[in-house]
Order: sequence, then C-alpha cells, then structure tokens
Amino acid sequence: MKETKIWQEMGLTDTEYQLILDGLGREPNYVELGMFSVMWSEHCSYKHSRKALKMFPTTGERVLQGPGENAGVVDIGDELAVCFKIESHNHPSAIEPYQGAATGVGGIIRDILAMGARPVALLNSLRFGSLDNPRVRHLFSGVVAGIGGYGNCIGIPTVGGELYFNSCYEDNPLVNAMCVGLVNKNNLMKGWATGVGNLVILVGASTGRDGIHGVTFASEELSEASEKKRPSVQVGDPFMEKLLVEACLELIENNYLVGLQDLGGAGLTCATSETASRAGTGMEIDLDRVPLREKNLTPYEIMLSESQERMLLIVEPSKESKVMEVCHRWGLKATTIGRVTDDQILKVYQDRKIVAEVPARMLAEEAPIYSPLALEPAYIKEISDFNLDKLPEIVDANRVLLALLSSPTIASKEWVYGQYDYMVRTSTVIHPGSDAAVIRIRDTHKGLALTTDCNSLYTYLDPYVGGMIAVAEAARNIVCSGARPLAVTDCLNFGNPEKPEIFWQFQKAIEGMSEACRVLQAPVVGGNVSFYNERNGSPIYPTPTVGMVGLLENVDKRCTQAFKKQGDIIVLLGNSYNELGGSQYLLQVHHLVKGKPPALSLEQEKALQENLYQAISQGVINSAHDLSEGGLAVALAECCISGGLGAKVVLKKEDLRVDALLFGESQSRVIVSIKSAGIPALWQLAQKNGLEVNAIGYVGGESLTIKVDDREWINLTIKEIEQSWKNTIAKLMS
Amino acid sequence: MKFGVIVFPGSNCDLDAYHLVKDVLRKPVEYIWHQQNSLKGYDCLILPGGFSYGDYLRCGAIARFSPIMQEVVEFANRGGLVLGICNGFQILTEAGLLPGVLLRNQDLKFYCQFVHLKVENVNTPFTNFIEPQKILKIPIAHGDGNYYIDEKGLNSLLEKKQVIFRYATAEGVVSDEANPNGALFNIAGVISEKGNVLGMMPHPERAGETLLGSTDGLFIFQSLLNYLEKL
Amino acid sequence: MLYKVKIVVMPRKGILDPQGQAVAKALDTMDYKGINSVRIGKHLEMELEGENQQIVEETVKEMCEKLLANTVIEDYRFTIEEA
Amino acid sequence: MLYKVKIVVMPRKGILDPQGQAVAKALDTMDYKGINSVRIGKHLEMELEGENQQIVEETVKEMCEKLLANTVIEDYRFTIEEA
Ligand SMILES: Nc1ncnc2c1ncn2[C@@H]1O[C@H](COP(=O)(O)OP(=O)(O)O)[C@@H](O)[C@H]1O
Ligand SMILES: [Mg+2]
Repeated sequence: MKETKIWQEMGLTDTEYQLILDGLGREPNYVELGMFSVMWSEHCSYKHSRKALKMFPTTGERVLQGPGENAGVVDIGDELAVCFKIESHNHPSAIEPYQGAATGVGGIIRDILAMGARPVALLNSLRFGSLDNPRVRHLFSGVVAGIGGYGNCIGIPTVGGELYFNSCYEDNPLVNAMCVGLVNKNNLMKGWATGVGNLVILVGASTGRDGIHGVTFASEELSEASEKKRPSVQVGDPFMEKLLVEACLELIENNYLVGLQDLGGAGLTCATSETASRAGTGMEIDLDRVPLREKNLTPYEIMLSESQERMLLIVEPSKESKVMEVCHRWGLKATTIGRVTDDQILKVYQDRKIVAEVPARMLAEEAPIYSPLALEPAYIKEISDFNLDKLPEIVDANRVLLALLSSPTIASKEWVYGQYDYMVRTSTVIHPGSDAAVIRIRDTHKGLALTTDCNSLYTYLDPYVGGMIAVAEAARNIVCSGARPLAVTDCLNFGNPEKPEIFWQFQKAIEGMSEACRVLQAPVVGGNVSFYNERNGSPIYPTPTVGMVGLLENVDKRCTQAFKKQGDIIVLLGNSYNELGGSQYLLQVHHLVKGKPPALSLEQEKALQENLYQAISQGVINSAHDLSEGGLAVALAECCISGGLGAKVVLKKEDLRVDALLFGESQSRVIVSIKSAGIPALWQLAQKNGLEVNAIGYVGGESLTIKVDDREWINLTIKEIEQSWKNTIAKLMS
Repeated sequence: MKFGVIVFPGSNCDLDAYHLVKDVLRKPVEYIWHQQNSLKGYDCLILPGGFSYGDYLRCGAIARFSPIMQEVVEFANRGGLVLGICNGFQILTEAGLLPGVLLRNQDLKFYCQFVHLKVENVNTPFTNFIEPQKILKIPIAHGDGNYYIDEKGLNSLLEKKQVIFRYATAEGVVSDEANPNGALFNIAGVISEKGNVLGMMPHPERAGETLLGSTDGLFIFQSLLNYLEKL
Repeated sequence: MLYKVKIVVMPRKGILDPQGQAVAKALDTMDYKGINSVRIGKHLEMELEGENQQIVEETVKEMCEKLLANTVIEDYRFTIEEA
Repeated sequence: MLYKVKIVVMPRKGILDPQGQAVAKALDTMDYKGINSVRIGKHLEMELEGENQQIVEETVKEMCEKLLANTVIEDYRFTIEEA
C-alpha cells in the first residue's frame, strides 16, 4: 500500500510503473524511479502530444535541423544559419513571477547555445487576466521585470513579443519565451554523446536543491494541493549565464567539443540520458565529482535538480585541459564527471557504488505514447450560434475606437518593452512597436524579421481556423516588415490533455497550423508543449503561440507600420467581410464571446503576402501594417500614431455593416501607404496576384477621419487617439 | 590613434563600442581583458556598458577591483582619455575617477528609450565637435542611472563646468518630464576636473548609424578624434 | 506610541543567492581568505505609529508577508522597540 | 576561530533612497498608516575564519570601506560573534 504511493506521488501511473518493471526486469530503486518519473513526465516525454505533433510539416529546402534537437536551425546563406525556439515557463511564473520568467529566459537561451549558436535576440508572448485584479498586476509586473532582468543583464536584446489580457488567464498566466541565435554552419553543435571514452564535463553553476521535480509540477494542473508540492524555486543568475555563453562559444570556435547539451527540465538526468540515447551510447557519471552548493545532497536530489546555468560538454580526453583552461579564464567551474561508454546504459555512481543503472534510451525515448480521446466540446455549438443581424448597429464610432485603443490588449505595450533593453548589440533596426522586429546580420546585407502571434479568442471559438490564423498572422507580420517567412517554432499552451475536449482543441489547432505552414511554406522546426494550464479544473483558452522568423535579403528594404509622408495614398489590400465573431469589438463593446472567427482562405493569404513582399522589395511601399485586433480603424490609428501623421479615409459600405467595416477582423488584409507614382506598379502586381486593392484615402493633417460613403464616422485628432492608446497600461500599473 | 575597449566579466556593450570604432569610425581598436595589466599604446579607453559582475552589490562596485582598473586609474592620472558609458560610468564613480554616484532609477524600473541631451560644455575633448546649441538624440538603457552628488559637490561641478550632458526635451528644455531616472539637476554625464575622463549614462555607441535611428553619438566620437589629431 | 522597526529579509536557505556568491568571489580575489557562505538580503528600518507592541508586531508581520518579503524565496525576521 | 559576521549597510541620512520611498508609498496605498521614514539597505551575513575578534573586526571594517559599502552615500555597522 505504502509502496504503491511512491510512483504515484512522483506522477507515474500504475501502468507506467509496470512498463518500468518490464523494461528493467526488476524493481527500480528510489533514484531510478525518480529519474523515470521526470523523464516520463509530460514535459519531457511528450507522451500525450507526440502523435499529434507528427502532423506538422517539418522539412524544407533551408531546414538544417527540424524538431528533435535543442532547437531548430534554418540555412540563411552566407555560410550562416539561424537557430530558434520558444518555450513556456507558465507554472513557475505563476508561483514566483520574477524568477519564473527570468529562468524561462535563461532556459531558452541555453537551448540556442546548445546548438552552437550565438543568441542574438529574445521575444516573449505573455497572457494575463484582468489588470483590475491586484494579484494579476503583481504577476504581470514581476514577469516583465524578470524577463528584463535576465535579458538586460546577459546583453541579448528583447526585441518583440505580444501581450494579451483575458480572464481565462486569471490564475494561469502564460509566459512563453523565444530565443533566436546565429551560427556559422560549420560550428553547428548537437546534443550527442558520441565517441566511447570521451569525457563528460559539467560546467557552470553548482548544483543545489532547486526545482526538484519541476517538470512533474509542470505536468499537473495548478491547485492548492499542487502549490504545496511545488519544488523549491529556481533563482536565475544571468551573470553566470553570460559567462557560460561566452565560454561555450569560445570552446566551439576552437573545435574543442564533440557534443553540447543544456541542463534544463529534469537536470542531469535528462542531459545525460538524452545525449547518450541520441548517440546510441551509454554513460557513466560520478556524483562525487558534481560541484554542490550545499552539503549532503542525495543522489536522487543531484540527478533531479534543476539548478540553472549549467551545460554538459562531451569532450575528447586530449582536449580536456584546453577546455578547462577556457572555462577557467571565464571564471567558470568545470568538472569532468564521467565518460561515454558503449553499453547504452546510464550508470550513476556515488561513493564508488552504483546508485542507478538504466538503459539511456529507455529513459529518453521509451516513455509510453498515448492516443488520448478527442471529443468536440459542447461549448463550440453554443457559442457558434450567433446572429449578427441581432447586434445593435453602432452609434458613436469615435467612442468605440477610443475604447478599443485604450483596452490593454490593443493599447501601447511600451510599458513592457521599455523595460527591456531592445537595442544592445546595436543590430535592432526595427524596434518593438511595429509588426515584426528586424535585426540586421552584421557583415552581410541581410536581416531577420521576428514575431510571435496567437489570437486565442479565435482558437477558442474554432481551434482549426484559429490555428491557421495564428500562423497566417505571424507570416503577415513578417512580410509587412519586408521579409519572407523562413520557419516556425511553436508553443502549444493547452489545458489537461487527458480531457477529451482539450485534446480535441489540441488536435484541431495543430491541423490548422499545419495546413497554414504548408501553404505559406513555413515549416515547423521546433517548439514546446505546455499542458495542464488549468486552475481548479478550468482551462485556459487553447493558445498555440507561433514564433516565426523571416529573412530580408537586403535590410535596407525593411518596412515599418508608421505613415511616412503627407500626401501618400493609403491602400487597403484584401477584402473585408461582415465578420465580427471573436473580434475585440464584440468582446470589449458587447461583452460577447460568440460566433466564428473570421474565415481564412490560405490561397488569398498567400496571394496577399506574395504581392506585399514584391511591392516592398520593389521599393514601392512606404509603410505596411497588417489588420488584426480592432480591425481597420484600429490599424489606421496605429499607423497614424507611429508616424505622427493624420489620415483622411473614405470607405464604401456596399453590403457591409458599419461596425464590421470599421472594427471587423477579416483576415488577409494589410494597409499600405504609397506615393502616388507607385500606384500603377502596385495595381499591376495586384492584378497579377489576383488580389483586391482599394485606395481608401491619403496621409495628412492632424486628425484621423473616416467616412463611410457620405457619412463621417470617425473624426479624432492624433493627439486624442494617442492619449487613449499610449498610457493605458502604465496607468493601470501605477 | 588606438582605442581600447575594456572587457569585464558581464560587460555586454563592449562589442557595440568596438564595432562603432572599427566599422564606423574605421580606427584601430582592441579589446582589453580585465585581467590584463598593461595599457601601453592606447590613446583612448572605453569602459563599456553592461552588467559587470552581474552588477551585484552595487553597479560597478566589484569591477573596480579588477586588475585592469589600477592601470586605468594611472592612465587617467597621466591625462589619458577615458570614456565610461553606462556601466562604465558607474565603474568610474566607484573607482573615484569621477565624482558622485548612480542610484537606482527613481521609480525602480529599467528604461530603454531615446532621450535628448543638452550639451553644457563644448570645450572638452569629448564635445569640441558639437555646436553649442545642438541637442543630441541618444538612447539610454539602465536601471541605475539616477545621478546623485551632495550640494557642495554639485556646486563645484557647476563651477568647474564639469556637468557635460543634461536630460532635456527635444527642444532643449531641461525639465522634470525630460528626466527619465530622477537624476539630480538632470545630469546625464560629467567630466573629471582635468577634463580627460567622461562618464555618461546614455549610449553614444548606439547612435552611430542611420539605420539605428540616430547618428548623434558620432559627435562625441568625432570630438575625440579631433582632439587626438590635434595633439 | 511610536515604534522603531527593523526588518531583515534574507534569501531562504537552499535558495541560490547569486549576489552573495559574487561578493564572496570578489572578496576572495581581493585576498580576503577564509570567508564562507556569504548571503545578502535586505535591511529595512521604519518608524511606525501603533497602540501597543503586540498590535505593531502583527502589523509588521502582515506587511512582511504581503509586501516586504517574497516568502516563496525569502525569510524575514524583525525587531520592534519604542522610539 | 570561526566568526559569524552580520553587516548592515544603509543609505546615509539625507541621501535619496528610491527603494525606501517606493516601499513607503506602497505601504500607504495598502492602507498601512502612520508609517515614517522607511529606509532600505542591505544585510550581509558571512562566516569568517580569523585569529581573534579584534583582527576579524579590523578585516571586516576594511572590507566594508573598500567594497561592501560606498561610503559616499552609505553607512555601515556590523556585529561579530563566534560561530
Ligand atoms: N511581451 C512583449 N514583449 C516585447 N514586445 C512586445 C510584447 N508585447 C508586445 N510587444 C511589441 O509591441 C508591438 C505591438 O504588439 P501587438 O499589439 O501585439 O502587435 P500586433 O497587433 O501586430 O500583433 C509589437 O512590436 C510587439 O513586438
Ligand atoms: Mg501584427
């Protein structure tokens, strides 16, 4: 009776325990059981998600490394590759927002480093409940400070991200961090423990009792009970990580390493078993040699500790002293803790005695794979029953526009990114505050466009369409900055996958994303799944965050959303429909979460993006901004604010409702501004691409006015607009 | 004419200063490791921004005990040109090469943004190329840039024209609203009595190329080159 | 009554203290030897109006729990005396 | 002998203390009234090997002057006891 409890307490089921018994042919000891429990946790084993993830397209001409390694890698020419990944740190951030978010950033940086890349940019996707709640304000300010605290100190610019507020995240905020690195193709590293007899070296921080069972904690729903069980909180040390980055890059540059692996979730257990398993080797490690922060850590604690800022190096014996010399110069502790063996077994010693002996592959690869049941949730039918005709027509469009602009989800995010050093490394050439951020690549003409996107209101209403839109919008943001999409990394934040309704959402979202990735030619090269985002049984909206990287062949061709010149013609690319389902307008003004998300035709989207890309690279376009939350009126207001210029716009009503025309969120639309001489070129392009384009007004003056046919619906000065938009979050936070 | 950029553990704007000198100014420049203990052959030293030693305890407090700092002090005492940017400024005050201290920003938040600077003294090696009324647009990125000095100290700074940069509006008005961090007297940069050591919180090395949003930082480097050429 | 309160907030045992580590290392390179387990926390001093010592104690405890200490990673202790 | 040293480093009187100000303000908005002159400094604890109390005292004083406090703006005090 008592014994049955041990594995259950560690989060393993009876069947899983039986699998361990069968695999080992004996009972595991306590240390081994602990190692299994963390490696077979959802977080490490992807046991509920693995099958569904197979739907993603993962290959492409430029893909050098798809999912499976520490991060995806894509060829960008000039012997260079870009390496990127996004990861969640939701549960730790709910407990200790500053350190939870900070260590999330630290963790994703080490993933990029493990590929041999120099981390050059950070992004983050954040979701919270309402800022009216003091607890949410505490979480929000702590998370932002933690992200800044880590990124600023280590000197990697935080160049973008997104921020949403919705009551579904009240008790379960989402904190997803993305890191982007650059690597010379010859220096690409892998987390492989190849070469029998090679040494295993642990470098960086010493090991303490931090975060033991962190991954198990991340694989459960949050509740009072889980909070009691929570592991001791990990504290980040960005200074140590800065040294670690510099030292590892120097080791790689000098060709001293055979393999490189970060220590993250499941600590030493994961790093040793994964590197050995990938290479088909075994490994012996001696815990007496692991530098400890406190005395008397047990083997169980050492193997499961999630102490931050550590890396595992696989090194040929002849290079050991050189490796030590480099680490020492950077002020880092490095210790040889073991060696690579040929028996495919991970053997752990302490006091010359074996304390664990497990096939590496069994830990890393042989967790059971589940095929959870998927069932369409009942709410889908209820909410999709929505008759637009019953919605009262708009009365005061000025008021609505100001209300939308001052809602935290749409308002300026400067309160957030102003706390991040987004300029360090002097390569950020489109700062936060436009559609995608752009960094230049030194010694080339190229640039990288970076964004994260997901409108979870859409994915809630229809996970398939919502998933498609998340990818399409990310790509649209990339193209608006003048780049072409390269590839995707994704962070799938969902509730408990053991609930059929949740798993249905999960599958549908992946189907939609996969379809969009295929059509838009942006394969998925890596990502992360975060399940169990529930608090006391109530799940968050399905939130499949898309991180996307695009390439600009010539960084001088970059484009921002800001209106640039008086007299420029404003052109709307794409079609508007009577669509208000899932819109911010419906949510904020009518307090409704109803209907279907806007429809998306991937063919239309592709035509739009192709057209826009060509127009921007021909130098015809002066500004481009995609239409998203808040629709056309909000997008126009944002272009005006960023450029400090007004606009006069006239729209044709045709068979549209005025509210749908102004605030609807129909997809595949972009506003561009263009000098009149460029019009013929743009029209020609559009005809070729089969794209609807309409000149809707011109840039100028100090107000934004929008007429629909003969009636003026919006007339606001840029000052008024900016005031509503600019200080919302700062005010709520002071 | 050779520049040296000092690299402390945790420096992270070393690269930016280095690139500016090398790729924009096209002058010789070398990194100088904090454990080095010779500074022969350099005409100007840059102490870059970043978080030396994690900025633990106090910003710059630990870095000033690096072996190289003894050499920097001697270099400065011999009249060598030293430019401390952000964390470099903090280190110079900790080392006693510049008066005053940099406290936490008034509202405790880190700020990354462009600011405008009024130039209070254009007769220094770092500012001689700047027209007297010119307002510089240069970014800041710091959590501890709240300059403080006691009254006597401030009076002496003013008397000796050691206050070099003050936070101002784009029009050049020195005001509270233009002050990002609560710095006393809106002070953004000060110079040593002898005029050869400048510390400033804003990052001129981030304002040296059009595509970065401003080239006003070049005025400071151009002044340095001017001065060194005339020597 | 006016009370003088002193509060010490320290990183919890077992929790990483990067600041303490960095200072320990700096002291070592400055040739101060034989120094162990440096931990760095906060020291707060304030004056507080209150009816009696016991009430003040409760108030201070509450302030610590709610604002002054982050009890997930920090411990606190305090002393109160009449000003 | 092993000594346990506790060091308090506080912002000097009259010196701006942004952290103390922020905490005072926060406490006020949280409806803790009658609170005065909040000051926030650092509390350091360490163990130190030394021949005798007097020598340790001198060492600690030196460490404070050189590194642990910035005497332009901070005061320090410390206690030493046998560990
Ligand atoms: N959490 C964040 N971190 C950094 N930058 C952010 C964050 N949230 C938003 N931003 C930046 O603010 C700008 C506007 O964000 P958002 O309104 O979400 O853009 P969009 O509507 O184009 O998706 C973008 O440049 C974005 O990168
Ligand atoms: Mg966008």
